[in-house]
Amino acid sequence: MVPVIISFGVLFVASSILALKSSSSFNAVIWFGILGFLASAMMFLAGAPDVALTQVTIGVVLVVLVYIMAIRKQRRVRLGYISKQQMIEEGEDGLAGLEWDLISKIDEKEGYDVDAVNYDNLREAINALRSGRIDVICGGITRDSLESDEGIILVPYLTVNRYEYENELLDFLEMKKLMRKNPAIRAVPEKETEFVFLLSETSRDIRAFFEKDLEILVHSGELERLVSKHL
Amino acid sequence: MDILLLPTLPIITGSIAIILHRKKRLAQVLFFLCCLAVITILLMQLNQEKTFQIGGWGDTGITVGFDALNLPFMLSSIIVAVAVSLSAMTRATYDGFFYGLIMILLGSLNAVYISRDLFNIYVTFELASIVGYILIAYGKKGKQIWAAMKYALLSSVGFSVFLIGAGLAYARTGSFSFLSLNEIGSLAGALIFTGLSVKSGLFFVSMWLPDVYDSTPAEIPLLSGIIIKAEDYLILRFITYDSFQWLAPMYLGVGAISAVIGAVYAFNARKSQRVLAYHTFSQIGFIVTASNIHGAWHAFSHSIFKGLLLLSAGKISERLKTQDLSKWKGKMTVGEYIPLLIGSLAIIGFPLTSGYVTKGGIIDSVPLTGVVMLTIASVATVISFCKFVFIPLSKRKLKLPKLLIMSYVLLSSGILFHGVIKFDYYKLGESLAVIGAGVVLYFLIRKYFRPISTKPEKLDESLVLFVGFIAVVLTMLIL
Amino acid sequence: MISQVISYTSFFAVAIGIFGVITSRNLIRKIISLGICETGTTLFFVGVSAATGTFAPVVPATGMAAVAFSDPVPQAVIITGIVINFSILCLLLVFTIMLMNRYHTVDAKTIERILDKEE
Amino acid sequence: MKSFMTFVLIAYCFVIIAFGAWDNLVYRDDNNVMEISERLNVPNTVTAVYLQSRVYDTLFEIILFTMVAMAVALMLKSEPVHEHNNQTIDNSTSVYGSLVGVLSLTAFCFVVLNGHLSPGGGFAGGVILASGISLYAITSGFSGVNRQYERMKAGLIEGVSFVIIISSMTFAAVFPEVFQQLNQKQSFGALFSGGIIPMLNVLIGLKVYAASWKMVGEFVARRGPL
Repeated sequence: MVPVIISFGVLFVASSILALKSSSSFNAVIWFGILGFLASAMMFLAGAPDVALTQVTIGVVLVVLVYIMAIRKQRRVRLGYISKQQMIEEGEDGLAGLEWDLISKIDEKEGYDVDAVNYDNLREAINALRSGRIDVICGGITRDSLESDEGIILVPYLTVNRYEYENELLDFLEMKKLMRKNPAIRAVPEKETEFVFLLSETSRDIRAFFEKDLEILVHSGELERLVSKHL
Repeated sequence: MDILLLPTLPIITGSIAIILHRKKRLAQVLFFLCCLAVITILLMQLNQEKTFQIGGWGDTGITVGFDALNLPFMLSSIIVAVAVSLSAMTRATYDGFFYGLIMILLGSLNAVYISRDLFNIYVTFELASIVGYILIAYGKKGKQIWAAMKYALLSSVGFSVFLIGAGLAYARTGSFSFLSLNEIGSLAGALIFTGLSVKSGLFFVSMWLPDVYDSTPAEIPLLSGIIIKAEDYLILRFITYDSFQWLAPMYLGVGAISAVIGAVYAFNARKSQRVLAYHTFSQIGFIVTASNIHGAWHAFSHSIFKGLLLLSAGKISERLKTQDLSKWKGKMTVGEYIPLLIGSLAIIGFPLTSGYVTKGGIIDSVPLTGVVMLTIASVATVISFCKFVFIPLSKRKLKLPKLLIMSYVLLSSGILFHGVIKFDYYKLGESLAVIGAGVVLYFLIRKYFRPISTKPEKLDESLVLFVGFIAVVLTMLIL
Repeated sequence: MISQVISYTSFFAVAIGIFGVITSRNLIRKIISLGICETGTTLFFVGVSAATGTFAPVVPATGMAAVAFSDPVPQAVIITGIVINFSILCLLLVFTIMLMNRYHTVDAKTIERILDKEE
Repeated sequence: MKSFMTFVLIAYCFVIIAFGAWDNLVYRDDNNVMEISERLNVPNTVTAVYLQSRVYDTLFEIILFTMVAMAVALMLKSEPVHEHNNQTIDNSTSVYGSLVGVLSLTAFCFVVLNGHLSPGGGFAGGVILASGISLYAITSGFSGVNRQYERMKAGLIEGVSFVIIISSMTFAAVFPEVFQQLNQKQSFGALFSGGIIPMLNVLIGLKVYAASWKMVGEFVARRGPL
């Protein structure tokens, strides 16, 4: 009897540590349910069937039910975007593009709820960001296209070249468009730059998730696949 | 057996009021009838000591009792509840549910006071604090919800620690009854003390308190004030048992430090409700330092004068739409100033008020180190209440609602009545010296007042402080 | 022996739970950690009840005596405890939903920063 | 840094408590299982303690649970209701869901009626019924089940039963012998033995079912069905 209870106890402590360390809240709830179940098994073995029954029904079934209701959507991310081909644009069935795919991947992982708002130009969007009306801006923004980054957090996700053409600085996408129109142009890479997401100061909490999830996407090769699909 | 009516009567009437919460008038009538009945039963118990085993079950059952230590607490909670509901009737925002909640709060607090059983205290106190969370979040503003959330998280952690202590006590003695508290051992005593201390209103452990006071409407802090007193009652009750005797120096130290630090925070604060919240830390420090029947009567007088101060200051800040004391200059009318003045005089221990009587009793009954610390705290109290007293008034006349005046009169008459019948000459010089020193110091150093950082009041920091407090108490245990 | 094993397991759970309440930033995580802590206390009471034996305290009809029954009192009281914990959990989740509707986040630090700014 | 400090503090407290608790957790020989069982004529002593000797605790617990259920409804009343309430209902899952609902009703009857004979009781039974019914509701349309609940005037019945429960519990706490006269002649282990305990079990079961169903319903209405 004692070895059985010791092994249940070890599992119980392990699952409580896993509930703390798990990557998403949903997993944490599942681990919490498992933990409650192990606890109730120990209670049953120790001669407390009444407590075990109450623990299973209230502590596991009802709690997990209520949690899942409550955590379905934890955070509403308000996304401001500037339409840009291949990056993010209004398609036939909702938004499409590389950045939209990335953001929906991240939201899927963290259980965010996205509200998308269209802005005509970057200045308007940045004003909205600074006043706290939106949390994230995307739409093919490069690091150099910003005048100042005061009150804004930059999250880079892709390194590309910047080109110079007829005394104008162009990013990768604009260059590509030009080349399609006029294949004679020769692309001269001027320096390296990065595509970024812009996050507001007040939504610092989603930054860590963005960076972590992007890293996971890079490691799993998902990002490369998406890039080759869209660009 | 009649003492069982003290909790059950308000609870049953409160439940009826909650079920019929659409009928506001009925709830108010039920509330006053119930208060009348409870006061009658309470006055019938005067000068009696009794214990009663519910159902006669011995160790497996629950024992309730009543003695001299209960009376001040139960009396103060019912007076404050009546004052709160008188003031609440001037507003349209409170429905029948609110009065039902106050009745249940009153019943569960009475249950805590008469209970002589560790687990029964857990259940009834948890009921009282849940009513507290609901009342704090009643306005549904973001700040209030956050304050309620902080309070709920902290006190749930505290209750877990308390339950471990209660379980250890049961494991050793085979009973949850207070009769066995002499043999439960020092570890269980330490855990029970620290687990409940979250709600006691002492500095370092109850850092949720300032947020509750400054975010809620004028009536709610009074109610959270009487919930705090329930825990102070338990502190005073436990110290009489052997397993808690070794904690006596701890009580003295923590109480005195809390009295001084609370007052220092208070005279540096700018917002009226925050000043009063920090003074709650300070006055609870007085009560815990004494830890005897004088402390109990100070808890009684503190409930009432702090209630008067919170109610009047809250009403003024709601009318002027700011809690900043410097913006009250020249805007306060005489009718609003008088209750504030009476409350301030009572809290600084002016002769002929209840604060003078009970503070004198406390100073007489503590050892010398305690006396020094408490005198410093009293001077600091005078400094910070000079901020309230020396505010220029406006000439305007303002008509206050009749019910509000009634509630002011109820509380002030409690203060003055207590102060006049127990008046004694021999503390007079001391009290006036403290007040004089405080006023002089106020005019000397008021240029240097700066609000102190509120970082210890953040959720994580207050939890760390609580764990640190447990660690300190446990260190005392092994030394 | 069984009593000791269960009690010490529950101490671990309480310690891990309090650690989680302090260190996690997400409010939902904090509430889950509180749940771990409370499960620990429940288990501790069962451990206390097992100190007198590990037979379920249900007396069989044939009336056999002298079996080491576990103690019914801690079991009965901790059933109360489980229900109270569930009620508090519901209340905390309601608060979380309301905060989430107001500030669009469940991150404790962020909410505190927003509240500081409001003043 | 902060988390390391917290870790050290908690580990320190843990070590002291773990060493100090050792001499408390000793084997005790005395317990009063037989005594309680004989006095009340009930086999399951946990239920006996829960509903007779410590019924004063349970009274407060019921009030707490009911009040939290009402407070959840009150607090969430002003919060926005979930907009997209068009739930897709699959016929076969709906059939399975109703099966689970009926099974949970059976389990409820067994657990509650046998609460004083075998492990179980009002709380476990009520929650079993509530989770079964909410599973049924999730699979086959929440709004319909909710409407059914309102049509049955469940709110009024709930209120009346609540008052009955608390008053009979208070009475049972103070005069434990009165109710035992009711069915003293029943044999040990019979379904209707043990004074007021079976009746309280049934009432508590229904009450807990109503309260937890209300809470789950509120959460679903605010967050949308799965």
